[in-house]
Amino acid sequence: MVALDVKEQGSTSMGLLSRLSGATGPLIGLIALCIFLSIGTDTFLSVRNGLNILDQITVLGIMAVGMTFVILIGGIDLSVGSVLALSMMVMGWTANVAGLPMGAAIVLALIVSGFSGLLVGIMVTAFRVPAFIATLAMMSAARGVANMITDGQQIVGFPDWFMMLAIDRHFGVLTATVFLMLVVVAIAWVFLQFRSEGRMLYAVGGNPEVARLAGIKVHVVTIGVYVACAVLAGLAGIVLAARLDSVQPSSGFGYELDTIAAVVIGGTSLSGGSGSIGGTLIGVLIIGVLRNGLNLLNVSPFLQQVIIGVVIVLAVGAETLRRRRA
Amino acid sequence: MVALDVKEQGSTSMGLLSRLSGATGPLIGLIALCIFLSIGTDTFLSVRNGLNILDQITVLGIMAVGMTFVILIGGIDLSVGSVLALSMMVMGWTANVAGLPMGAAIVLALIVSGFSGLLVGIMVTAFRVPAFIATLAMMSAARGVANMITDGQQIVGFPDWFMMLAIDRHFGVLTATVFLMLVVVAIAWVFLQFRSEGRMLYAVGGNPEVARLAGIKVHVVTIGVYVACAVLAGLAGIVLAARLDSVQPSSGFGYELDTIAAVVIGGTSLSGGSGSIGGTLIGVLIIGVLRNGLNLLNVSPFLQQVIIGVVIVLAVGAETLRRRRA
Amino acid sequence: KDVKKIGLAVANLQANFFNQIKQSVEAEAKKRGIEVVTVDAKGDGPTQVNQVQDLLTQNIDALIYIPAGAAAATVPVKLAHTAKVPVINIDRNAVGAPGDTFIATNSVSSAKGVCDYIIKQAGGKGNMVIIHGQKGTTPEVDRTKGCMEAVKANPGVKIVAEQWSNLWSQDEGFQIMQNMLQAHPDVNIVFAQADGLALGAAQAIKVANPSQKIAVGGFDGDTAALEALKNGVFDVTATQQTQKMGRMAVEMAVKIVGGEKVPAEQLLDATLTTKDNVAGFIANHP
Amino acid sequence: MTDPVLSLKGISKRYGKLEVLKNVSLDVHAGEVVALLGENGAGKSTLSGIIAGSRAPSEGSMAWLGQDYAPASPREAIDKGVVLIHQELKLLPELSIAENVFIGRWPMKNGVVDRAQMVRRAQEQLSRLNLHIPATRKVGGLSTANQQLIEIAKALALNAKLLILDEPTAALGGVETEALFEQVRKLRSEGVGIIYISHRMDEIKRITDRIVVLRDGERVQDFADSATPVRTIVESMVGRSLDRLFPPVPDPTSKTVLKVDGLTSVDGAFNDVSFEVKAGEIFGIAGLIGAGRTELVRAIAGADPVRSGTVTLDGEQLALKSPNDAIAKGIVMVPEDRKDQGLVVSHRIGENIVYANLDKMGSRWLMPAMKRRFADAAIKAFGVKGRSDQLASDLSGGNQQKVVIAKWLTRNPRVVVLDEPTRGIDVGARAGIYDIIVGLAKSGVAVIVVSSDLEEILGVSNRIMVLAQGRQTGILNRSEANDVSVMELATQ
Ligand SMILES: Nc1ncnc2c1ncn2[C@@H]1O[C@H](COP(=O)(O)OP(=O)(O)OP(=O)(O)O)[C@@H](O)[C@H]1O
Ligand SMILES: Nc1ncnc2c1ncn2[C@@H]1O[C@H](COP(=O)(O)OP(=O)(O)OP(=O)(O)O)[C@@H](O)[C@H]1O
Ligand SMILES: [Mg+2]
Ligand SMILES: [Mg+2]
Repeated sequence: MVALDVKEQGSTSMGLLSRLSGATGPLIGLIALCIFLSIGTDTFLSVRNGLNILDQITVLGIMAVGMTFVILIGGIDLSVGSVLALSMMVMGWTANVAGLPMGAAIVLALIVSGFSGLLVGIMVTAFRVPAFIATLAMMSAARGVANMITDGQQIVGFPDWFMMLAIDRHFGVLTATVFLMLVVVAIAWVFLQFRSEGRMLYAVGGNPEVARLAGIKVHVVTIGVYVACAVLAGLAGIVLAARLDSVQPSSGFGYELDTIAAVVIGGTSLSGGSGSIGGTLIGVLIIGVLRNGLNLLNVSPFLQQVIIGVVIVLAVGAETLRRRRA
Repeated sequence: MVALDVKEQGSTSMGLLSRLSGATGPLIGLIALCIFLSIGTDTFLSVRNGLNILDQITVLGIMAVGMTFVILIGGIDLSVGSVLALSMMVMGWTANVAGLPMGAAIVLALIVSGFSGLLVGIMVTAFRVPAFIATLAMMSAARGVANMITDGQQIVGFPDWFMMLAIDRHFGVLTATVFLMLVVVAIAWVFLQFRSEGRMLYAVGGNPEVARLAGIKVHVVTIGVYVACAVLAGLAGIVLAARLDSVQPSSGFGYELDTIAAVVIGGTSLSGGSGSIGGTLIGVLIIGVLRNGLNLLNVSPFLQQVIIGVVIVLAVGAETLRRRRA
Repeated sequence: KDVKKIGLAVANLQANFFNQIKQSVEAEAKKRGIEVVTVDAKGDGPTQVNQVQDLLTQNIDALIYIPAGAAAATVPVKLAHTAKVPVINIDRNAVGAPGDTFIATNSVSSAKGVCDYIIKQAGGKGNMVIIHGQKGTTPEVDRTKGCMEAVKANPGVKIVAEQWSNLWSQDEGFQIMQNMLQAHPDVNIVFAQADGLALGAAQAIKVANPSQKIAVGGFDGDTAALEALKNGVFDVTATQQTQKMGRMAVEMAVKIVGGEKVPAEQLLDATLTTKDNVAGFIANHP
Repeated sequence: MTDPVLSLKGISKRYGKLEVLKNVSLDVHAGEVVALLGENGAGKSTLSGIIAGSRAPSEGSMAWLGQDYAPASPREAIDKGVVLIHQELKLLPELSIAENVFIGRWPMKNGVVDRAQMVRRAQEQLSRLNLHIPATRKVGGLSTANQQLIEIAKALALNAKLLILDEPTAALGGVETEALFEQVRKLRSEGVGIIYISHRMDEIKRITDRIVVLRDGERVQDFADSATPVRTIVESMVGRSLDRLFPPVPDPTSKTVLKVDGLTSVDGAFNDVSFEVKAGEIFGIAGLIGAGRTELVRAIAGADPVRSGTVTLDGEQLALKSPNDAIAKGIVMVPEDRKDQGLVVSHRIGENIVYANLDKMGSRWLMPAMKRRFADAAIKAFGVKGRSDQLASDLSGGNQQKVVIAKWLTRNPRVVVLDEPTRGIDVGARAGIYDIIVGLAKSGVAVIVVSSDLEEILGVSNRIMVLAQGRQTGILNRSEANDVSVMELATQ
C-alpha cells in the first residue's frame, strides 16, 4: 500500500521514482542481480568487493556522465575511447618526456581532450555532419594521434602520489578516483535537474527546432555538450593512467559501446530528450556488477559473453513489461 | 547547361542523381580520392588493383546491404560482426567436425544466422527493446556462442572448390565471391526501388505510425529486415571463410562500426526513411579504396587512422556543402 | 602450504597462442586437483586489472598472469603482492613490478631463426617485406629486432615494404599482402610476425599467383598453422612451447606457494618448425 | 430514409480513469454529410479513430452495412471502405507525393511497383484538388497547406464508402477550401457517407446536412437543419451562453514600436516588404497559401535569415541572427506548426513553459516546486485544461495552442507575432484567444496576426497587410477592409 502511494505521487508530483524515468526496470534488474549474486557466491556481499566494484566502474562511470549529456541532446559520441587514449598519451608525454610537472600535464591533457570535443561540435553544428560520422572520424583520428605521440609505445612510471590516487583508500573507504567519480556524478545530477543550462539539454534533445524558437542557443549547447563529454573522457583517461600507473595508446579501445550501453540501459533514450544521471548510474552499476559477479561465479569467459547479452536484454526488457502493465 | 537540365529533372523526375539521394557528395569524394591515388601512386590505377579492391570489399559490401535495410527502417545492428563469426564457426564445425557435406554446412550456418536475426527482431518488436540494446546483447551473446563451439579454436582446411570460390577469377575477371556480392547488391537495389515490400521499408523508417495506419505490418517488416541483415552477415561469413580457407571465432571483430559507417557515408540517414543501395556501394568503395590506397602509398598505420578520419568527414561534409549551395 | 585455487588472467582468448596456454594450465591443474578460475581481458589492460581484483577477492593461492595490452601493467602484480599472492608472469613482464617468476619465449633469437631460414630459401638475396604485428607491442618489437639481425647479415636482401596489423589477424594479413604484391610484384621473401598474418599472406600470394617462388615465414606455431605448414601453405614458423609454458606455470605456482625458490626468468626457445619436423609438433604440441 | 451505412451503439472510451467518450450512438447514411462538432477535447478525434480502426472502444458496438463491425487495424477499416483523414498530418516527408498517396497499396505490374501508373493516378487526384505540383516531388519541403491537400488526395484515392475528415481545412485558405468542398459535394452525390469535423462555423453551415454536437464525450444535441443560428450551435457546444466571438478592438497609440523596411528573404519567399506597427496595434497579415506570410514573420522573429532590409524596434535597428536575439529584444513568435515548432510534445507542459523562460531563471536554482508554481500560474492565466505535469501530447490541440502562447507572455514582450493562432481551435477557446490578443494590445504590445481565416483577420485587426506571391500588395485600414477588398489584393 505504501509502495503504491509513493508511485501514485511519483507520477503526479515530480517524485524520486519519476526522476529515474525509464530506469525503474533496470533498477529492479540491478537489485535482482545483487540478490542473486549474494546468494550464489560467498564473496560478492562484502565491503571489500563493494569497494572493488566502485573502483572498477570509475572510468566507465565518468565517461558515462559525459555520454548521458550527449545522448540527452539526441547525439552520440563514438570517440570517447580514443579521446581517453589521447588524453593519457598527452599527459604521459608532457610529464615524462617533456618533463613538466604532473599538474600541468593533467591540465594540458584535458585541454587537448576538450579541443577534440570542440572539433566534433563544430562539425556537427556548422557543417551538419551527423554526430555518428563526426565522432567516428574523431575516433579514428584521435587514436592515430595518440599513437603518433610515442610511435605506439607506452610510457610508465609516474610519481607515487599519482598512482596512490587510485589505490589509497582514505578513511579506509574511498580512493581519490572513486571520490572523483562520485563528485562528477553528483555535479552532473544537480546540473541536469536544477540548472537552467541542464534543462536546455532536455529541450534541445526533445526537439531542436522548438528549442531554437524558444530562444535557446542550440549550437552553443551542442558544442558545449561535446566539449564536456570529451573533457570527461579525458578525465577518465587520467583516472585510468593512475589506475594502471602507465599510459598506452591502445587504451580505451571499444569503450564507446560499453559507455553508450550503460547510458541506454539506464533508460536514457537514444532519440534524445529523456533520461537521467541516476539512470546512467544504474546502467554503469549493472555492467560493473555483472562483470564482477560472473568472475566471482567462475563462469567461463565465453559463457560470460552469452550471459552478459541475456542480462542486458532482460534489464531493458523489464522496463517495457513494467510500463505495459502500468 | 546540359548538366543543369539533368539536375532540374533529377529533382522532379526520379533521375539517377536523385536516386542516389544523399550520396552525391560522397560520390564526388570517391572520385577525387581515385584521381588523387592514380596520380600519387603508379600501382593504383590498374585492372589488377581494381579487382583486388573488389575482392577486399566483398565481405563489407554484403554486410552493408543488410545494414542498409536495417538503417532504412530506422534501426541499427551492432551484432553483424559476431553473427558473421557465428556463421563461420557453425559452418566449419558442421563440415569439418560433424563431417556433413559443405552445402549442408552452409545452409545450416545461414539458418543459425537468420535465427539470431529473428531473436533480435522479436526483442525489438514484441518487447520494445531499443535496437541498439537488442543487437548489442546479440553481439555479445553470438560471439560467446561462436567461441564455445570450438572452445576458441580455429578450424582450417575446407574442400578445394570452396576456397577456389574466392580465388578463381572466372573469365579472368570476377571471382565467385565478388560475383555473389554484385548479385546481392543488384537484388537489393531492385528490391528497394521496385518491390512494394522494399518501399515499405522506406515507409516504416519514415514514420512507423504512418506506416501502421496505412495498413503496413510494421512488426513483420521489422522482423524480416533483422533476419535479412543477419542472413547477409552470415553469408559474408561464408565468403570470409572461403577467402581465408579457415574459420575462427574472433573474425569480424569491430566490423559493425565499419559497416554502419559505410552505409551512413553513403547517405543513408540514421533516423531512417531515406537512403539507397547505390549510396551504400559508394560508401563501401570509399572505405575500400581508402584502405587500399593508403597501403599502396605506404603510409604508416598511425597516420592512416588520422587520414581515414579526415576523409570520412570530408566525404560527408561535402554533401552538406553541396546541399547548402543548391 | 598447498595450492587449492589458481587464478588465471589471460590477455586475449581470441588469440590461439593464449588459448593454448589456457588449455594447458587447466589440464595440468586438473591433473593435480587444483581449481582454476580463468578470466579473459579481451586485450584490454584496464579490464584485466578489474579481473585480477575479482580473482583476489576469491582468495586464490597463486596468480598466473598473461598481461594484456601493449605491454605489461604493473598494477595487477602490485595488487597480488599486496594480497600476498605470488604471481607467475607469462609472455610479458612489467619493468617496475616483475612477477615472482617469468616464463616466456626468447622471441629475438627465434625470430632471427625464422628470417635466416626464409632468406636462405630465397638464396640469400631478394626483396623482402615484413608484416608486423600491432605496432609498439613487446612481441612486435622483439620479433622485428630478431629478424633485422638476420637481414643485416645478408646484404643482398632489401626490405621494400613494411606494414603493421592491428589485430594480428588472418584477414589483415591477407589484405596487407595483397596490397604489397600490388605495389611490389617482385617480392620473394615475406616475414609475417604471427601465424595468422602468415596464413593470410600465403592466401594472398596464392590468389595473386606470381611467377616467382615466395618464401613465407610466420611465428607462434598455432595449431591450425602447423596443419597448414604440413600442407605446404607456407614455409616456416617458430613453435612456441605453449603446453610447456602452461605446465611450468602451474608447477611454479605449487613450488612458490610451497616455499621453494624459483628462478626469476625462464626463457624457452621456440623451435624452428618446417615441413620436415612439423609432424611431431602436430601429434604432440610442445 | 435508407438504412444507415454506419451505426454506433453506446460507444465509450476510457484512458485510465479519464472517460473521453460516454455512451455515444450515431448513425451515418449514404450520401449525407454529418458535422461532428465540439470543443477541443470533446472526443471528436477519438471517436473518428474508433470508427477507422486505429483505436478500440472500451464499450459499445458498431455495425457496418448491417454487419457487426469491429476493425482491429486501420487496414481492416480501409479494406471495408472506411477512410479517415487524420487531424495530424500522416505523411512521409522523404517519399514522393505519388508514393504517399498510394502508401501501402502501390499499384503493381509484373511484381514491381508500377511507377508510371502510380504517378499518373496520383496526378489525377491532385488535379481534382487544383493542386498543380508534380506528383514525383518529395513531400518534405512542401508547405503545410499543400501537405494537407495531399493528405486529402490520399483519402480520395481509396474510393471510400465512408469518409471522415478531421479538421481538413485547419491549414487551408479559401481557395483550397473551395476545391475541397467541390470534392465533398461530388462524393456525397456519389453516395458516400461523410463525417465532417471542423471548428469553422461558416463551413459547417455550407457543407453539412446534419449537425451532431459532442460535449465532454457525450452526444448532447443534434441540429437537423443547417439554418440553425450559429450562436445556438456554439452555445450547445460550450454549454454556456456566449455573447460574442470578437471583443471590441482597441485603438492603437501613436507610438511606433516595430518598423520593417525593405525586408527581402534569401530564397525569394517575400520581397521588399515595409510596414510599421504601433504600440497597442493589432496588425493583420493576409494572403493566399504560399504568399510568404510565414516566411516574413519568421524572419522578423529571427528564425530565418534575410537577404536585405531592416527591422527597427523602438527606434533601435536590430541585428536578428537568431530567435534568441529577437526574444532578448522582446519580439516573440507563436509559430504556425505547434507540434514541430511550438512544443516538445513528449515533455510535460510545465517544462515546455519553462523552456521559453530559462534565460530569465538562469542564475537561480530551478527547484521543482518553483517551476510548478511558475507553470501553474501561466496555465491558469490562459485557462488551459490540464496540469503542469501532464505531457503536452496528452492535451487536445486547442489546449496545446494555449500553452504555446502562455509560455511567452510571462516575459512581457514588446512585439508578439501569432502565425495562425487559432488553427484547429474550437470557437469557445477561440474567443479566449482573441481576448488574449486584444488584452495584449491594450497593454501596449504590438501584435502581428497572420491568418488564413478571413473572418478572423477582419475581426481582430486594426490594419491588414496583404501579401501576394511574396509581394506586398497593400495595407488596408479596419474601415476599408472586407472580404472583397482583401481578396482583391491577395489575388493581384
Ligand atoms: N492517449 C491518450 N491518453 C490519455 N488521454 C487522451 C489520449 N488521447 C486523447 N486523450 C484525451 O481525450 C480527450 C479527447 O481528445 P480528442 O483528441 O478526441 O479531442 P477532439 O475533440 O478531437 O479535440 P480537438 O478539437 O482539439 O482536436 C482529450 O481530453 C485528450 O486529452
Ligand atoms: N520548408 C520549405 N522548403 C522550401 N520551400 C518552402 C518551404 N515552406 C514553404 N516553402 C515555399 O515558400 C513559399 C511560401 O510558404 P508558405 O506556404 O508557408 O507561405 P504562407 O503565406 O505563410 O502560407 P501558409 O498559409 O501555408 O502559412 C511557398 O512558395 C512555399 O512553397
Ligand atoms: Mg481532434
Ligand atoms: Mg503560413
